[in-house]
Amino acid sequence: MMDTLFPARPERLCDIRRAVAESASRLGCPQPVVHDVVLAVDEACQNIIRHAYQGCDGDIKVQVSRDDHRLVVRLIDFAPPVDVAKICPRSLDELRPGGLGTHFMRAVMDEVAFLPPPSGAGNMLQMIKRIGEP
Amino acid sequence: MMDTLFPARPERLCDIRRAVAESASRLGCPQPVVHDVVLAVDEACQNIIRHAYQGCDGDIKVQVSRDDHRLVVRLIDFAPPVDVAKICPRSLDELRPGGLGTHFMRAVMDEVAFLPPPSGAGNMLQMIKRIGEP
Amino acid sequence: MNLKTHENNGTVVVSLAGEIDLEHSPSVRKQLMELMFDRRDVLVDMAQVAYIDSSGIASLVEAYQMARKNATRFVLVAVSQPALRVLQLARLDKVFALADTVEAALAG
Amino acid sequence: MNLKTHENNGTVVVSLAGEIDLEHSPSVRKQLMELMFDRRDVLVDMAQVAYIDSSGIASLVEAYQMARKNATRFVLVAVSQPALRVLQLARLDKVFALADTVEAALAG
Ligand SMILES: Nc1ncnc2c1ncn2[C@@H]1O[C@H](COP(=O)(O)OP(=O)(O)O)[C@@H](O)[C@H]1O
Ligand SMILES: Nc1ncnc2c1ncn2[C@@H]1O[C@H](COP(=O)(O)OP(=O)(O)O)[C@@H](O)[C@H]1O
Repeated sequence: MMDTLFPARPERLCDIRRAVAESASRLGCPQPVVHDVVLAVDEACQNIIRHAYQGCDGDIKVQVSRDDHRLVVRLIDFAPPVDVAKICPRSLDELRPGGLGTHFMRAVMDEVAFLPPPSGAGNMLQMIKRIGEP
Repeated sequence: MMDTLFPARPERLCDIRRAVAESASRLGCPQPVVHDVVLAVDEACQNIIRHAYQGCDGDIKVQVSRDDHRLVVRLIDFAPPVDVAKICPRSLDELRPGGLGTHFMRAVMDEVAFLPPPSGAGNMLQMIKRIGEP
Repeated sequence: MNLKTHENNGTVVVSLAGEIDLEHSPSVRKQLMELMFDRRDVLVDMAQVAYIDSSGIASLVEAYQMARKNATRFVLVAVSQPALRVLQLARLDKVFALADTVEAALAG
Repeated sequence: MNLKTHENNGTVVVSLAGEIDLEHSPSVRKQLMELMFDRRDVLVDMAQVAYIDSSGIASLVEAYQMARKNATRFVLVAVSQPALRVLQLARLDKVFALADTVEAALAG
């Protein structure tokens, strides 16, 4: 179980990756899955930094837990509510520098969804990865 | 004439406003015009911080000069080139928290346009305000 | 930027002062939204606002929308000249409830 | 993150190492783009890349596009396993020119 608040800044992403990798390993994820989960969390946090907080100070609460055969990651921010309709990965056929983050998240995780955030928060993204027996 | 590089960070906007106000005054702008120009520059710099650099480190070069009866402001960034087609102010009839910055810029300045940036730069926004005789 | 609050007969008076720009508007937003979550009636005293930009206005719009949803009061009071100019540019002077003084807003 | 360059017969070899994430990709992008502006042929040695995310990939795509426009070379060399995984997720392993070794890329 991990539940930690991080400043939403590019130079803190490495701390987030370390902490999530450790937590996912401890919760029984095999190593290749740990790498994928870390990538998904990094991409989701990047989007919070770049699109939700847009360069302003803020925090990201990172929660990692295990629910039976599922690793459950929740990212909670305190930015203005996101217009979920605007979030769409670009087609991979179109070659341009951006637009890969949400694609990566959906490619490596089994479920990616915004849920109603806890009161006082701005957004909550939940990502689930099915893993084997504990 | 002003030509200064600032870090693209929210907490440096006040320095940019001070410097632009001083420069515009020295170049002969009447005080209410100075206020409007400062607002337009602040909004343009905000957009560079929020949308062009998206929370990553970077610089903004702020140039203020006078060309006859025109105050000319240029903002140069080193971010990836912006898709100008995506920049549109929201309708003022629609009430939502964002989408006012480009509207303010166009409302207070006489011309607002992206020009081809100097080599090595990412984007150059030029804003012009007509002012009286020097 | 400076933000102070005090209570007056169950209404929260938020006094904003200084420059409400991209550096400070997230904290203004946060404090206003907390009051909105608590469903408080709020007056924002803007007499001492020397500067406000679109990010500051966005915080006010968000709080205003929340107040409307909750049917609580959200009134801008004694709006300074520079802030009024920006509200007018956004044509929000016709949208927000405005009052000249805290007393008038409390009475009204 | 660590970026070193050396020249080999007129071609610039950029050696990337470590973690190319949102903190570091702007500087990778800047250095690659400077080489592109100078219309240099560039090999990017990615053997020591322990991690790369979409922001790092975006810098490579931007440089690749610029190289195509200028008809200069832009080749990814000895791509590490974690970086290859991410290129594959983006289906860019079919887009970029890839080479196993710097020698092979220089010969090719
Ligand atoms: N947390 C978020 N808040 C607001 N908008 C977001 C968020 N995440 C993604 N978006 C929107 O979805 C788009 C696609 O995101 P992504 O695939 O990560 O690519 P990129 O961030 O490179 O554009 C973004 O450009 C942005 O408009
Ligand atoms: N410098 C910029 N670079 C990239 N996109 C920009 C830039 N300026 C504005 N935009 C785009 O134009 C939209 C409208 O900008 P604006 O009117 O300032 O409102 P807001 O920034 O609150 O959305 C932004 O949401 C953004 O998508």
